[in-house]
Parts: sequence; structure tokens; C-alpha cells
Amino acid sequence: MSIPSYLDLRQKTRARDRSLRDKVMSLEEAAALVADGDSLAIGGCTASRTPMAMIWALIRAGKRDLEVSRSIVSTEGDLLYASGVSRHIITSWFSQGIVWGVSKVMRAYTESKRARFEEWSHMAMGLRYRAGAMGVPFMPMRSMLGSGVLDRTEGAKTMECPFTGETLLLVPALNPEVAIIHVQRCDAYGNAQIDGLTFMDIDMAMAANKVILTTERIVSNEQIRRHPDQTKIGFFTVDAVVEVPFGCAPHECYGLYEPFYTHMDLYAQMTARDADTGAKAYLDRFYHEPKNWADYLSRIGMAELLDAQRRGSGIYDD
Amino acid sequence: MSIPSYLDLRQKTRARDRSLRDKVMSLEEAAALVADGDSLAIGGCTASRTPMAMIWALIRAGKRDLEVSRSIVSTEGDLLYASGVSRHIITSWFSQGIVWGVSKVMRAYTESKRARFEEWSHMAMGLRYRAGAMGVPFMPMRSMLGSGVLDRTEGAKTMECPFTGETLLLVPALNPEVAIIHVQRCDAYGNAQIDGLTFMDIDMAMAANKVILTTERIVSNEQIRRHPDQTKIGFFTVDAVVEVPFGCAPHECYGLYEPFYTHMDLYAQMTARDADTGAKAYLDRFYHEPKNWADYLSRIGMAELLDAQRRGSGIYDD
Amino acid sequence: MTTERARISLSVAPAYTGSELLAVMSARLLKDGQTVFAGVGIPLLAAILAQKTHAPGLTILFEGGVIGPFVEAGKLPPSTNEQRCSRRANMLVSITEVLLLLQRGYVDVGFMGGAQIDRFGNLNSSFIGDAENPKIRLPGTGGGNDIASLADMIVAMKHEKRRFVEKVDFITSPGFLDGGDTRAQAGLPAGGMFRVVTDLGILGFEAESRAMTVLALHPGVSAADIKANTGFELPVPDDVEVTPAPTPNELAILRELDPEQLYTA
Amino acid sequence: MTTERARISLSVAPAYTGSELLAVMSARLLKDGQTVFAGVGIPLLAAILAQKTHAPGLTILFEGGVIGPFVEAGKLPPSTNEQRCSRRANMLVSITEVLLLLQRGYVDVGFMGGAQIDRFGNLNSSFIGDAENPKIRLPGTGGGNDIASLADMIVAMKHEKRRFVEKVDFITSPGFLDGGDTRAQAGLPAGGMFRVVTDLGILGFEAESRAMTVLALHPGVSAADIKANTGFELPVPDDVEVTPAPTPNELAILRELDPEQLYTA
Repeated sequence: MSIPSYLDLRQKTRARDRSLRDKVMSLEEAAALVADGDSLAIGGCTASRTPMAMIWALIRAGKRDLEVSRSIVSTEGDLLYASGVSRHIITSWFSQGIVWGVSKVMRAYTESKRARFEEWSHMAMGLRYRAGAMGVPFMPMRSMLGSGVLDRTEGAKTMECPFTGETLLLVPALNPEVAIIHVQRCDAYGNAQIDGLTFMDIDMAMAANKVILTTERIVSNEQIRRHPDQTKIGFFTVDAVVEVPFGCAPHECYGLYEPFYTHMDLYAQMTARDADTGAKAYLDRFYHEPKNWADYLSRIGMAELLDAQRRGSGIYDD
Repeated sequence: MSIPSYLDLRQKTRARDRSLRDKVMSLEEAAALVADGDSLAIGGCTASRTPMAMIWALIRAGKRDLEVSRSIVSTEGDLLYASGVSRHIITSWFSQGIVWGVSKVMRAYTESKRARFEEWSHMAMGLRYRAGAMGVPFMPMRSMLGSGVLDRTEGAKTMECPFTGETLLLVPALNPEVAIIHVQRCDAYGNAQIDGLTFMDIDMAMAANKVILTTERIVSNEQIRRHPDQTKIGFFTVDAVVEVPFGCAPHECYGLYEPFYTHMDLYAQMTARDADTGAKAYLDRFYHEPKNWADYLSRIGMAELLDAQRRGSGIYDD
Repeated sequence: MTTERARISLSVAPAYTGSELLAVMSARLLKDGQTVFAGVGIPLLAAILAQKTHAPGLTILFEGGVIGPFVEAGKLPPSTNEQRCSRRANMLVSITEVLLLLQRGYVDVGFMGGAQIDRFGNLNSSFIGDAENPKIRLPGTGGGNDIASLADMIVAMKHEKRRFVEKVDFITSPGFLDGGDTRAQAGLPAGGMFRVVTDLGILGFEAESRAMTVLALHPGVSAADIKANTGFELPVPDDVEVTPAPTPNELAILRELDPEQLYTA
Repeated sequence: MTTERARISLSVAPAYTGSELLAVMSARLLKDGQTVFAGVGIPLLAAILAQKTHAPGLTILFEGGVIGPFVEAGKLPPSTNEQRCSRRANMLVSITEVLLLLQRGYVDVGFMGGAQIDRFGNLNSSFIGDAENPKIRLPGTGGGNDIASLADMIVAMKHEKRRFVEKVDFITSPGFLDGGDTRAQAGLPAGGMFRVVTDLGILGFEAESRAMTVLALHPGVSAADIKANTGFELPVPDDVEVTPAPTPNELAILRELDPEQLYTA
């Protein structure tokens, strides 16, 4: 755990082309922007707005040793472990989801020490991204103190507040090398609108040294400029834009589709008995064998997709 | 300059009725929520979304010795000085506006030491509200260092960063006793939507111990709940809701009306020769004599109002 | 985990599941007008039940960034981060912002479940066994640590000896730490354990020592029953109250909310 | 302030005002693809002029919270906080957020005017005279201090002896403080003065001492002219460049932008 010096952080930002330019590319081209060993932040939370298509592309591209961070990690964490893309995940909670019990793959990898799950409090994760977004080395906060969670993390420091004398915790800035974030729509330059829950994505985009956006739909810059107060992630932070319909499947994308629950159940079943062979079989069938993203969606199934979409758009029925 | 202890801050919040309840009242009733000597934060910036009707009500109610803070202060600061409502304004910039030159009233009151203009950097103002909003005693930042501005403020402290060894400035939290904020629309509970520029209002509402919202229009809670991601200020922070059409006049309200430029010119003319008598005449004519808010608007003039509205709604012409 | 429970003799079979009992008893602790930061499962069910009975002005917050939602019967969310949590909410904010509401003091009650709790109300949801070589790696804190650090807490959990332990394997979410004023000393002057609701009774914490104590027993549960299912010395006052059983109305509301018994089986 | 200027002899009357000259010369310093944090007045005019000539990919930020707007000809805003600033922007954020972009390092150039500047590029917009007993209380820093602390700076201002002083009455916005590495020592390792554009010439800062120096003179301005209007020792190289005069195209664009000469009188 080391914090970059301020000049190093600024140098990385300065070196980026932050101008208003077309950044549209394919999943494969975007995957090439991620180097083995990079720190990688993942947008969304649990089974919501997970940039699954980008993760799919990183796994297919055979990336290695990414230090992954996310607010809360679900099935995508299992797959990052099982594929070897990551052996170190920094998050506050890691399992498929409460209704599916404790993730067998997470357990298998962490209990055997093949992989590390570095646990911070949820707010600490958020404030670490926020410090990174603000260009300061830390944020002060008032939780995690006194807990085992604090004891097992690296880099947080307690301080006596110079104003009040109170004990505060300073959590270190997180400036991931790359952030991958999925949005409902953005323009070719990367001006993104996000409907519904934004999780930690806005701070994450500002904190990262490189941002890859996947989007359900690319819209015109004119449409963005008609409602600039709806832009949640600005073009100047974005390095790649990839259009991927149903890019979170089998997770949800707010207002468009809910989780593909039957497929989530299938995943839980496949990994229930033997985590290693189950995850490998799942990766083969849904990650390595599909010809392309449409083929991946086909394997999940058209009926599931239509059902998830019907439930997803239902949030706007009122 | 003192920072409340954490327990004191929480105690004040705990004592408030933060439930979903009808808070609609008159300007006069809302003014009664402000006590002489209170610290008062004002939403908006320069001539934008200034809660002018609430300021008008505070001046008419004869409030005294409010410690006022705002991102940037325009004509309302002159009037707070001249009426005696405030003799201490904390802000980053204070004048009617660049095109009108340096405010004569601000100069007259500060140069004669009848009133204090405590200057912080713009970002420092924002981060002071943010620290207050987050429930921490300070925010770290990287400007104001080395400047005369820092020398003349009370309460900021430099620190050596325990992570990087760099010099940082810690600016103290600002938790105003009352915040007054004008919005385009909110419901009777205080769930507010803000179009366009939000300035420092969102942090300010969270930081304050009491929030008075004035609004162009009160809408149904059902309308708010159809787009909860558009709620910028939550009901639980709000203590009063007052419906006041053209509540920022002669300043602007984004998307509804631009500044009433002819009236702003009139104000500049009235205060140009002799600040004291000019401000008094202006206060008499526009603050003390009007029977009510509609009468105030009448004195500004119908033609001006229609022109400001035409220009204001023009932002949505594209 | 499988359930292992010291035998309890009830005179008649109850007309409700243990989870339903937990939800009803927890709901009754919530007061009208309060702001409650709730986890999914029992806490969510209990909060909605309270809204639909004695506390219509209760405001529910979810850690996904949701303030004052309306959760539809039969469409319970699988976590606090899916759109189902946000339906007809008053406001949606980022995760960081909603957690900061706890820190700013806007939340009256934090309300969650727990895997393991100890005498001083410390909660473990991270490791069973030694953290360095755990028998089970659990999912971790999520917002639990933040909620328990910053709000008055209600915890709802099954009452089993291996869950109610002398000392938790790992403090994921702080209770009163080592008791007395050790919580405040650690930098947590606000919040702390208020109640633990189990399927056997309702527990509180002594004002000085901050040790867990029994406030009430559920119908048909004896002092011996609750002691037998607790892994530490648990005082039960002689004149301990007995909670009124769940009413048909309470149970009917719960069953309408969770017809598939996702959380109340 | 009234203008007091040492006499300058121009062979022919220029076809532009001093403000127009400032705007044109400043615009030429901006590069395509840069992100510029601009104040209203000359900086805004110059940035738009650059966009319309050699730098179409320039991104303009305003401290009101505006990223990449399109300002309409003839509808110049009275400050950076009115809706006119935000027309057809790419993004609107809070004031705090847009200033934090400076701190995060997303801004290439800060661009503002100034009331008083000294040898090391420190700017004063707070007090004329002693701060405790000022002759004039000026409006203050606004975002100026933050911009000057965190970005490479271009300052556009009238060249007058009482504005170009040995030491400013008050450091509102830091330049190189006392020169050398004193700026970094104060905790400002990034940014700093890059150029000062005046109606007489273009000034830079020596790499070591950080003292102001002349890089170019505008057409018809002599070394003696610029020295006579500067309140401190200002080196002018023998082979100092002369800037090309504003072109008819540049002037036409400016006049279309500000037909009422709000900022270019």
C-alpha cells in the first residue's frame, strides 16, 4: 500500500489526452488498455451495473494479476479469481448475494490462500475513491476504529484531530490505474448519464488514471448537451467507449433489466459442489467458448433476457 | 472559530424532527426559525439562485448579527450589511458582479470597519461545507497555502501528510445553524429538485443544523418519487418549505429567469454616489415599504419580470 | 451453517417460523418518525412491517443509496443494491453519501442481522475460526462496520450457542468492544448496541459494564432455554417480561410481503 | 481605478483596443486539446477566440461548475455563475467539484485577470493598501487562489506601473511567492505562473529565480516603454521578439462575440 506523490499523480493525468475526441472502440481494443498487474476498479455494486462485458473481455484476453477493487463484489469476483485475472480483491463484501449463501468459489480461493480478499468497510472504500477523486492523500472518517477490519488492512492511520482532539481514521486515497464502468448511455466522447443508483462510480471515474466506459447505447453529443446537469461522468476522464447492449448480464442495469435470476441460480448450482471444476465449467461455457457477446447472451437464453428486461423496465411503471 | 464536538453536532441533529411531514409555511413563519446571532448559510452563487425572498423576509423581520456564509456574495451582501442583519460575512468574493465594478456598499462597510468580510478561497468555502456535510471536523486541501488569504483566516491548520510527507491545509468544518436555499421545485416534505448549477447547496443542506427551502413551486411527493435520482436535497434535512414564485428576483433562477439586469443597474446607480443613503433608499423602497412579495415584484416591474423570464427559459431552446 | 440448538420444550407448536418471530419482535422496537438504516432480509421485512402497523412515518435507508423507498410485496430485493430497493424512493444518492448520513448523525437506528455476536455486542461476519487460517471465510462487513460504528443498533439473529459466544472470532462490526467505555476510547463516541432480537427473546446491554442481558423472553421460552443456547454467562432477571406473541395481522402482513418465504422460511 | 500610463509613442494608431489586443495575444497562447479554467471577461473571450481559430478542441471550465460550454455571441455572462455560462455544456457539476478538478490535475491552464501583480507573479485582488486599513477593499479571490495554486497560469492584464509592483500589497493568488523554490516549499509543488499577457507585451518567468522577464513586445512597443510602465526591474533581452499584430479575422470574431464591448471597451 503506497500513495503516489502528488506530482506523480498529476504527471499521469497530464500525460493523458483529455480532449473532446471520439473514443469508440471494441471490447477487445478496450481490453488492450489494461496491462497485467494493473490496479483495476470495477463500477456498480453487487449484481447491479457490473461492467460484465468488460470483465468477460479481460478474462478472454487472459489478463493476469490485476489488483481489483470494488464497492461490493459478487459473481464477477469468483470469475476473476478462477480465471487467474486477479488474485487480490479489495472490497467490503464478497459473495454472490445473500439469497445464494456464501460463495463457494470465494471460499475455495481465499481459504486455500490462492487468492486474497482484502476487506475494508463500505464507507472506507467509498472515501478511498473519493480521496483519489479529490487529489488528496486521504479522507478522515469515523468508522472502522476499534474493529478487526482495521487491524487487517494496510495503510489506514489513526490521528488525533488537531481541531477537536477526537480520534479519527485517515484512509488512504485509491487511484486505480484503470476503472471499468457500465452506464445506460453516453456519447462517443464519454459523457455519461447514469439512471438510478450511482454507487461509487462518479468518484471512481475521477480517481482512476484511465477509464473504460461500456454503455448500453451511444447517443449524440447534442443529446448530452441538452441536459448537461445529467452528465455524471465527464468526457475528460474517459479513455474508451464501448457500446455493449445487455453489458451487465446476468447482473442488472437500472431501468433496463433486472438480474437474470435463473441464470444466477444456475451459476450457484454449477459452483455448489466443487468450486474449482464448477467455475472452470462455467468459464468454458460462458466465457471462452462464445464467439462473441451476442453468443454469450444466446447461451444465457432469449427467454431469460426478455424476462429480465420486462422486470427491469417495470421500475418506471408508476 | 470553534468546531463543535462530534457529540454536540449529533445531538443537534438528533433533536430535529426528521420525519416525512408537511413543512409548508409562510416567509414570515420561516423567518421566525432564525434567531439573532445565528450562523446563516445562503445557497446559490453571485446572482444565481439567491434565496432573495427569504433574505427579504429576514431583513423585514429585523434580524440582527447573523454570521453569514456563502460561496460568492453579490447585492444581497450589501443589503445584509446595510440593514444590520449581518456585520460578518464569510465568502470568497463579494461585489455586485464584475460588470458593475467594486460594490460601493461593501467597500463603505468594510473600509470603515463597520462590518467584516472574512475571505476564504472558493474551494475552501466548498470544502468547509463538505466537511460539515460529512460529519468530520476538517477537509484536507492543497490551495490557500502560501497566500495572504490563509494568513487572515482563523482556524485553518497546515499539516505534514502522514502518508506522503507533503504539506496540506486542513480547513475546518462549517456547520451553519441555518441554511436558506432556493430551488426550482420541491414537495411539501422538502424533497427538492435543482436544475442546472447546484453550486455548494447540496453540501450546505447536509451541513446545516436547520434548512429553510424556498421554492418556485411545490409539487406532489408522487412526482418526486417517480424520479428519485433527481432529488438533490432530501426531506430529512429540511425544516421549512415556502413557495415563492420569482423568489430570487432580481437575481436569476436557472431555466426560469435570468437576472433582472435593468433593476441590477438601478441598484448600482442608487448606491454609486453615497453607499449609505443609497442602500437605505433601496431598502425602504424595495424591502420595507412593499405590502408583500407580489408588491416587491410589482415595484421591480412587470416588463422586467417578463423579460427576465423570456431570457431564462431560453436556455432550453436548443 | 446448519442449525444446532439446545432443545426447547414449547407447550404448543407456534403458528409462525423463527424468522417470522424475529421480524415481528424487531418491528415492534422501531418508533414512528425514526430513520432506520436497514439490511435486507429480516431487517427490511421488520421495517416494512413497522411502517404498515404502528410506524407509518418510519424512513428506511438502504446502503445501496436509497432513502425512503416503497418495496413491493412479493418483490423483495436480493441485496440493498438492486433497483427493487429503490422503487418510489424519495431520493437516491451514492453509496458513499448514504453511509455519510450515518456519520453526519441523520440515522436513528441501524438494523442488521449477524452471524456471530459476543457478550459486548461485537459482531462477526468475516471469519469463522482464526482470521489468518479461517475455517470459513464469510462475505465480510459491507456497510455493517459503518452502521455499527455510527448508529444505535438493533441486531436480529437466530439464538444459537455457537452464534452467541464469549468473544467473537473477529470484530467485523463493533459493539461495545471490551465493555465499559472502551468503545468511546477507540474513537467511537456515538451509537452502540441497543437491542439484540432473537427467536428466544430480546436482549439489551447493561449501562455500565455494557454486557448483554435479557430484557424479555418470547412466549414459551424459559430462562433456562435462553441460557442453554448462549455461549456466555447471560443474566436473566427473575421478573423478566414475556413478549406478546405475533398477532395474526402482523403475520399476515409478513406473508404478503414475502410470499415465497425468501427471508422468512 | 483610473488609468495612469507612461506615454508610449506609436507610429500609427492601432486598429484595436487594449482589451482586444489582450484577448488576441492570450488566445494565441492556448493550445488545441488543452483544458482551460477561465474567468469571465478577457479570459473567456480569449478562450472562445482560440476555439474559433487554432484550438477547436479546447475545453473551457468555469468556476460556477461548467465543463465545455458553448457561449453565445452577444450573450456574454456577467460572471461564471449564471446560466449563460452553462449553455450547451457537456457537464454541470457543483462549484466544489469543478475546483477539485484543478486539485486532481485535470486542468492544463488557469486563465484570469488581475488587479496587481509583482515580480514573482503573485496576484492581489483583495486589498489596495494595508490589509488591516485598506485604501480599497477589492472583491477578493473567488476561485483565483485555487486556480493559481493548482494550475499553470496565464494572466491577462493592463500594463501599468501601479499594477506591476515590486511586491503586491496582499497575496490573494500565489505566483512564485518569494521566487526560487519558495512556492513548492509552501506546499504548492504543482502549477505556477506561465505567462502574463499585457497590452504592451508577453512576459514569462526565469527558470531559476522565477522573476518576471519580457518574452515579446507588441507591435510599436519599445523596451523603454515596457520598463517605464513597470514598478520593478524588468529585463528585456536585446533580441526580444515582436508579436504579430491582431489579424482582421481575430478582431472580427471578438467583435461578434462582444458586440456591446462589455469586456473589450
